[in-house]
Amino acid sequence: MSPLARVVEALLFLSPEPVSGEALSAATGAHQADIDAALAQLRAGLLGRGLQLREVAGSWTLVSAPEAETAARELLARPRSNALTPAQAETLAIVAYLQPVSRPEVARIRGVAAESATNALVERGLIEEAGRSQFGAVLYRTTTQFLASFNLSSLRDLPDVQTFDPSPQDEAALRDRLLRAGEQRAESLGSSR
Amino acid sequence: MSPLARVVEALLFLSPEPVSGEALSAATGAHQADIDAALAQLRAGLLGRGLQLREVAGSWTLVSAPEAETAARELLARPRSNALTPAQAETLAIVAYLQPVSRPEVARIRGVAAESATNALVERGLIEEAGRSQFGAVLYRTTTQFLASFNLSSLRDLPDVQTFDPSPQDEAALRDRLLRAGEQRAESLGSSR
Amino acid sequence: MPSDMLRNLELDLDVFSGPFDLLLSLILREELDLLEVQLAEIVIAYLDHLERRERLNLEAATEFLVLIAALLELKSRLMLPGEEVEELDELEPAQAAEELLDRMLRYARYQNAGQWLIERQEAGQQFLLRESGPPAELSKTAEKPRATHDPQLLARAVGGLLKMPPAPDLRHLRNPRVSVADRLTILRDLLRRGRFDFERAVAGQDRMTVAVTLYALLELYKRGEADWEQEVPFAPITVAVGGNAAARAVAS
Repeated sequence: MSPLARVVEALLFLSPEPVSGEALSAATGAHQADIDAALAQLRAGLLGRGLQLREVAGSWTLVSAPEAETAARELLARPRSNALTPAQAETLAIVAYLQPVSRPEVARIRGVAAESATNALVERGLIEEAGRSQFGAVLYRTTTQFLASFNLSSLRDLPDVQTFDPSPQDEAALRDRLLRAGEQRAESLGSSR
Repeated sequence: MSPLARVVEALLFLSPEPVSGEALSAATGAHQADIDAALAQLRAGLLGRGLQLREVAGSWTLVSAPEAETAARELLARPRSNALTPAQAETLAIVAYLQPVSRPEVARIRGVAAESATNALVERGLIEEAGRSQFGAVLYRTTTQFLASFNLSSLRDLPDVQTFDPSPQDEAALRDRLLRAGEQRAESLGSSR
Repeated sequence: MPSDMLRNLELDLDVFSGPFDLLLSLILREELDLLEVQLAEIVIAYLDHLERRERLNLEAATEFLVLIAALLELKSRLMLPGEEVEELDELEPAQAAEELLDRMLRYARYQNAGQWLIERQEAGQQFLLRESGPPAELSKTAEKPRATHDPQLLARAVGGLLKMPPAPDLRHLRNPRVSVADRLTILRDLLRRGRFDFERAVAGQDRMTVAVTLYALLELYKRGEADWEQEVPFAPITVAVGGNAAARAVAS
């Protein structure tokens, strides 16, 4: 491993937050291209080790390897965080794909108010305010911590949103049910008049 | 490197304190002799890397390699995550122009809770507590570090409020108008639900 | 105020856990959003409670019905904002179904995406970040105060808050046309003619009217003016003059 790769490894170890390529370059006095090469070397050097190199929102950080999770939670008494509730997960998905997005907009898509889900997500550090809409409503976006906790290096890692659309069969079944329900309703209204 | 050595490396990486052999043995379920062998392997594996294994009073820890020290000082002295979030900027502006001001008042003007923004600003040293209001709410004011960060010699140097009406320098008038705008914002949002 | 039994009904809902009367007062003070409360959960909790107590306290049961019906009415008004009902009502059934289908498909997309995020979060938890800061001897020099921000940022931020939002357009809003008083009058008219089928009171009416009429009927039951029966779930509901009707006739 080159001397520069070693210094980069030490810097990522010491820094409490992910470090950008520019910050690494400024701290070491090395050119960006050399930093890139050092990062590639570090990534290769960490294969088969207890640590991994990870990109988060264009910055770099070290994380522990998955096989150490059980022992680490045991040693550090750090339990897994609670799973998202369905309401939180839906709200987070809408913010992730449509950001920046306001709470009334989220409520319109979900069909129910989004207040407590939004607050919980802000509290968990997964979303944050991102300015205001023309009507003065607070807009929300996802945070770097969101990327880190969901093991995404950037928002581009989110799957194409269309992959989540119901299949044509499901859509047809839904359409059928709706139309039938509509007809029944029309009949019962007609007969009761 | 053996699977156990990898887990040990991850544990030492994650732990903020040196870890004893017994604690490593308890967390991994491995015998002391195997832990010793894993530590020896780890020490050898770290030769020529940016991290080193060190024994401190019978416990084990990872430290950065000495050759990274200059770059580390350079990196850590840089102000972290420079930019204020939109929520922080609004909250800081309200405190700067209306100080001393309480959190409920900030929330009323903004139309959303100001808790996490206020806490972040306190943590960044830009605002601080300044006694309590007659209703017992904590009041906030800006700090000298705030003046330095914004290159202001005193609060009198705060720029004129940029709005369609260029004359609101009187603080009481500004407070009034902010509150009125905040109420109207809350109303128009409420009715859009 | 609810009776002791209701006050002490312990609830454990998705968004709230505690006694029923606290839930009520939180909702009335708008500290808890009614839209997020699953009313069915409350009913189930109440039924469990009744089962444990064996004996049915009729007064408390009526009171519960009135309260839960009031909550249902409030919630249904919140869930069916006037404009959208209008919109859907004005559409042909086929168009309305298309519109509804579009909304459901759009929602299904994000529901599935949410499920994906839940799984992703599960997997992401395998990787842990180091949480300890750098050693003290290296961070002593951290965060020197220096001019890093443009003061105009503050002027822009506070100026933005002064902007008055455009006044909301209220033209599409109409007062709710269904009032409990009107429905009470209709029910009392029917009652004067004897027993009747609840369907008759709401024939051809929209859902809002049906809900408000049911609420009015609960009110009559509470005052003892009406009694009602339903043989099995979904069977016709028969309404008849209640035991207290004579008293009311005297009073009026």
